[in-house]
Amino acid sequence: MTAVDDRPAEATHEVGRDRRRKEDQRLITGRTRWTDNMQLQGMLHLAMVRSPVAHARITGIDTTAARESTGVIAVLTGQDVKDLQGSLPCAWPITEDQKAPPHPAIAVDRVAFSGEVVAVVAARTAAAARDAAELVDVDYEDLPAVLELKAAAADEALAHPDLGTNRSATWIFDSAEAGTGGSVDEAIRDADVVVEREFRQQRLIPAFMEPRSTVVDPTGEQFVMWSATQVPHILRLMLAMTLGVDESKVRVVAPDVGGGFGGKLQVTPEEIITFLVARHTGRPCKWTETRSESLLSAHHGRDQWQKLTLAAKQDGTVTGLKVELLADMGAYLGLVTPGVPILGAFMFNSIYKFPAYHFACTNVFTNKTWTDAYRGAGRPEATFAIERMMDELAVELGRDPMEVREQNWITHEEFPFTTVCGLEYDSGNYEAATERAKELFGYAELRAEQQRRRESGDRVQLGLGISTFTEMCGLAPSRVLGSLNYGAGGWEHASVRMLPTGKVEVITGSSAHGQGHETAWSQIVADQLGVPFEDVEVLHGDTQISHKGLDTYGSRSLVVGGQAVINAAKKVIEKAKPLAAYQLEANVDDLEFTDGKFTVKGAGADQEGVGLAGLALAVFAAHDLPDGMEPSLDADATFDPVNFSFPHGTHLCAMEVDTETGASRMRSYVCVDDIGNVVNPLIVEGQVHGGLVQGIAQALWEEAVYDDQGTLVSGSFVDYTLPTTADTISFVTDRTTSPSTSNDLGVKGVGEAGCIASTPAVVNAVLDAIRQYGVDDILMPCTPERVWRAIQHGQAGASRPTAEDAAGHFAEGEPNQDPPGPAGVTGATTTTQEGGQA
Amino acid sequence: MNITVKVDGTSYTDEVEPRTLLVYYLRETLGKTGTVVGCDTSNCGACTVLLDGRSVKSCNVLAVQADGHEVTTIEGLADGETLTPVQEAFRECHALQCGFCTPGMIMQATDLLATNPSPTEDEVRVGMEGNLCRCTGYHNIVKAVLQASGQPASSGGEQA
Amino acid sequence: MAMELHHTFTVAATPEDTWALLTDLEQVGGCFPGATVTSATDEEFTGNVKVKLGPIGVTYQGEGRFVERDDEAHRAVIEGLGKGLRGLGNASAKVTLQLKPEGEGTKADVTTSMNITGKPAQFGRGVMQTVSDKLLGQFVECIEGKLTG
Amino acid sequence: MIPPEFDYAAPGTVSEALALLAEHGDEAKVLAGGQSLLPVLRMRLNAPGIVIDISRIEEIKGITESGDAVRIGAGATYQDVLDSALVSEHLGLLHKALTEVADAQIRHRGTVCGALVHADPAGDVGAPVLALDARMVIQGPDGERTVDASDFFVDLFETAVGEDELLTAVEIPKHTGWGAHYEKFVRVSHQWAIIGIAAAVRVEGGTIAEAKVGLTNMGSTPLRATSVEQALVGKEATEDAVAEACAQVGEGTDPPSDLNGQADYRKHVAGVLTRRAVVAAAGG
Repeated sequence: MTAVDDRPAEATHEVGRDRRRKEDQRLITGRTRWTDNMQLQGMLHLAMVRSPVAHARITGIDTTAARESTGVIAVLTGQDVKDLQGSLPCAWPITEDQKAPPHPAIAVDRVAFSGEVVAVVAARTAAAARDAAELVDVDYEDLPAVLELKAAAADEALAHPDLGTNRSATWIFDSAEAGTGGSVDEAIRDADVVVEREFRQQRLIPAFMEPRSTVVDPTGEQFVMWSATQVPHILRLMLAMTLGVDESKVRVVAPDVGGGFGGKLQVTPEEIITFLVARHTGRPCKWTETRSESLLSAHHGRDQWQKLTLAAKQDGTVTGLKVELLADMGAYLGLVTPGVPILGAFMFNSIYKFPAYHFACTNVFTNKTWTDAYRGAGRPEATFAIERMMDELAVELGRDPMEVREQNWITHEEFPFTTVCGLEYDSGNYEAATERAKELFGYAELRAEQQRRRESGDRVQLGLGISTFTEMCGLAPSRVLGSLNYGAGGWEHASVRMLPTGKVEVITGSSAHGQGHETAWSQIVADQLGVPFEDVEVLHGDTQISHKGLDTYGSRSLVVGGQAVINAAKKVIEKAKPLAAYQLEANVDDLEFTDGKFTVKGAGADQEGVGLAGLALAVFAAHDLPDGMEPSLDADATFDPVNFSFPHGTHLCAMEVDTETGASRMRSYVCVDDIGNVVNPLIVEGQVHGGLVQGIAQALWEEAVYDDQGTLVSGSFVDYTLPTTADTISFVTDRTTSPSTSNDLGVKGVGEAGCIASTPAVVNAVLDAIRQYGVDDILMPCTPERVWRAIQHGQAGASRPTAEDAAGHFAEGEPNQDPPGPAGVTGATTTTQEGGQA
Repeated sequence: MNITVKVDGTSYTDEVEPRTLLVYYLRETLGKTGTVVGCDTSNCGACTVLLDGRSVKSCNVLAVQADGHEVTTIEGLADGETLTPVQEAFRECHALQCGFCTPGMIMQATDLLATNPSPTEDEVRVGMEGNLCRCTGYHNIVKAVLQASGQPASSGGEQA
Repeated sequence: MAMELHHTFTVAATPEDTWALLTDLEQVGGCFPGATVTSATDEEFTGNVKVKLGPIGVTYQGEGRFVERDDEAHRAVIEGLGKGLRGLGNASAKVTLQLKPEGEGTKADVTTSMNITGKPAQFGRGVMQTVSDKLLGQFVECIEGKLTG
Repeated sequence: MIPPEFDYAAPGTVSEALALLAEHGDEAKVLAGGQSLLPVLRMRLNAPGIVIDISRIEEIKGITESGDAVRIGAGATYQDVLDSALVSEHLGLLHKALTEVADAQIRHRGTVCGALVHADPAGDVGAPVLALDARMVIQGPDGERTVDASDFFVDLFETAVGEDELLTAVEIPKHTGWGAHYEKFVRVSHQWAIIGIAAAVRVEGGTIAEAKVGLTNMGSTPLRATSVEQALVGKEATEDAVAEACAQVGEGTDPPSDLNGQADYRKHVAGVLTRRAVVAAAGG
């Protein structure tokens, strides 16, 4: 059932071709339409006044000087809008008893994180607004801030005193209770080997390149909002629900959007505020953030403590996995904040056949910027943890880490496979992807070199890291989302319009911001309707054009939105069929449609048939249609998937570690992904490359760091260290193909794969390079200093790791080093039980 | 204060505040919105333009400093529909996704190739270090710059 | 970010004389680099601090007061709270003084700590940490100078 | 972000610039390339009354030979210096260090003298200039004076240049035939130096005859590692021979502790990188 074959299925068709993107001509010549490019007559510019403190009561705001400043039209504070602004939406309450504070767009009497908006200034120019914003005089009375996740979980101070606790909700899945597997506690009790580890997912910042920007024009019948958002449809709905405006009076446009990575999957305070100020002043308003504002206040990602306990037999067979998470929500719950860790709940077991599984996650408030979706959302956390654990198990058993994985993964004959979480993996072939990856990587040769370097005591040690991952993407069957209390469905909408000239307009509810939908959808429709690629125009990102949709996130566009496009195209053909039959004077049942033409079965190859373009023109004229036929070929479709899709792959990374300085350098990176069939290999590879670097950056470079006052000190690109060309390498990528069975194209999502898979491959490689020095973990990002200290520590601590010196988890004096916490969770411990104790 | 700047071949004279950054002059006064602002610390390079033929970050230059000088932006590269080799290579190699960093990338690559017409992959990587991209992982950007230089893409490529 | 600096020195004057000088808020407040004391009473003072260091030039406006003062034990805690002009965020400093007789003179223990929030803390490689260290160092030096000079 | 309002003047001569400085006192900021000043203004961490742009002053442009030295005018950008044959031939260390400054775009605008006056301890220019025994040419109301590099860097962001003065040039003695290396340690390439080691050595017959070592970001100013320099003299230009001399380079320094490394780590890495820089400079 699995075809391991890299060639496009039908080379003559559009799907599978490496088409150059339609989007690019504008983007490479500067003819772009970013939200910040908008200039409307009489437009006002907004500047936000933000709290410099993490937690405080607002005891007074004096806006006099700001109001009197040149060019200032309005200054609004929380008091001014408290009855108008509603509470920002959270669409994913994960439990019935979830606790959450109200989430005002402008803080009214208390701020809960540094960067929270306390007032807004509207002025004739951006400079005047910024000047006046500095004149707003706010008095704060400091409240105790809780910044560290474990301290917050122990309620050492309260992020929101009124809630009485920092614990928002605890969400549990247990395979024994669910009937999908056995009892983990029993598995641990009966295990020959128990590996227990604690990992830290550091806080990250999506750092899309286009800073957020919002323009609201209140001057027409509708409020028109342009926004740099991934989710124009959701935004429109939420504006209506939050502000009490009729949905029909709001139009949201996502024009050119410069990246998102989950960071623009949000309904932001600033969008609400811009709307309120536009309504208040009656004039178009624009807010564009600065980069430092973006890093400070656009939602962050990840930020978890993960404790894992893995049970196995002496022969390496895994028998159970227990996952206990603390997840930092930050100060508020954003659109899907509480659900992000839950998206990982069913992925810790990954590609392995765990017979028993337990997952428990507690969501915790702190006085920091709130977290929410960031590329992968839940799944990178899961993949990291399990792939680190498989390495730890291998070390424990003295086995090759790949061999231990092979022993435990689902073999290709076993698909479809129902996991211990109850998910049905439709297709996959881990053996094939791994074999290809090893071949491209030169696994055996690199292992030999590693051995040579170890033996010669080379200053530069080599490490090999593995990540054999899967993920669930293509959010998702609506009934599943419903069972998880998610506030929306997982369907997607599309329309296909046949224009009289034979050109085709495709309207899609997924809203692209760099993914190349215009190109990919054109390829799909060209094949479906047999029209030239160039004749397809894809429209999206405007709720007045694309009235219905659930937007772009979670690697869903192609697997859900693409299928909706196919369904709409099929309907067009069905609608055209009676007219074609009428014109060909044939029976509808005798027609066949190929390459854009209806022909009569069995009437020979030389028949002319009728083309879709001709039929579109005939429908437009409507002079001569079959009786009762509606003069339209246009069709809509809304598609609700039956399952997630489960891409997988094998990623191999070789890292060189300079043992004298701790600096590491990537030597090579190979990934072989299986994402099913591929519409456009060029775009797919681009998605993989970009994902890889974001995931590698988590392993090596990026971290949002707060100081002890709750100020984000990695608050500009000087200190939030994104990698550059000079820090990265060219990758070797390839694919194997196990078509998905849950959509017509046989495709799986690819938008997040690279980011999900790469982080553990890199960290495993760094560790593999220096394990001989007694190192078994390093906090991310693996900075030179951390690596160096781990080596020093490991060497000093001889061979027996204890809870404390496990892994430099708690390097004193380093930023963001949570000490062994009040929650009482210890660091890494490994216990090997002799068999027969059970 | 009054400045005269030649931008993409046209001379402009305008009154600007001394504090106006060149990038805002280009975007807001001249409507040259192809050049974008991605950060406030001159790290990201999205605003890169050529000033008297050399690449600069236009967020880190005052408009008044450009008085009497010549600026080329992304909008001044193509000759009608005819793209420059760098632009062509960016499209051909899929060196852009969201496209926000692209103007800066193309301008910096243009400068790089003007001074080093046949760079190695390492030279491209170091030469482009002042421009951040969040979508592409740089792989295809590096490939595009090499391709624009008329050299075959080096090792490491995709689909090995 | 928070900084703390501990400093000990001895003065050739009696604890009483030293105490008198150290509890003169105008003198103590004025010792902070770039500070101008605009008004001072026995209990509190107001003023501003202009931090000017290379490219950085920021001004804080604020007030200081005793939060603890034990004239018998020669121990005092002075707190200063500055609000940054132009929306900079806040800076606060806490100075803990303890005098003890030592031979003919006095041994002074001075612990100073400083907190900075907002923009200056957010930007630039933790340079503000170094800046604050330096400011605190100069502050204590000034006090020492006034007492020993 | 948009800088706060300021006045702007672009004097055509040094004396005009000095007159403006005298007039405006501490309200004035001097701008040459502006690559350090503008980010600070955009962050609004300063609000000068006037910005004095010296980039249009012809008399301080250019890179010339000046007896035993190469004179780099205050108008010379990093790129001008990198392109200078005089610098390549006689000041290999400076050339190597400048290739590591920020990125190409910044190097096209920023100036060597501007960086020296800015005196950021993490900047890449101070250490090589200090190591090469440069002389700073400063003009003020009382005329011109020359300050040795060793007396130039006073403290964090603080130099011997007074509020009413301008650094108009730096004169760096030729080090023709010296081997040189600048080792910059960063996590990502566009970062400021976590630390940097500037090393120049003159090797005679396989032995180090003279050595000069400057340190970036190992204290509040660029530092000169004189004891290392002395210890290197007479050593064979091999890794083993120089290792001991270099290992203690951090002794007595007071490097910062920040997101990129604690002080003790910086000291350790400085020892490793000094060894490597010296060996590389010696052609090893």
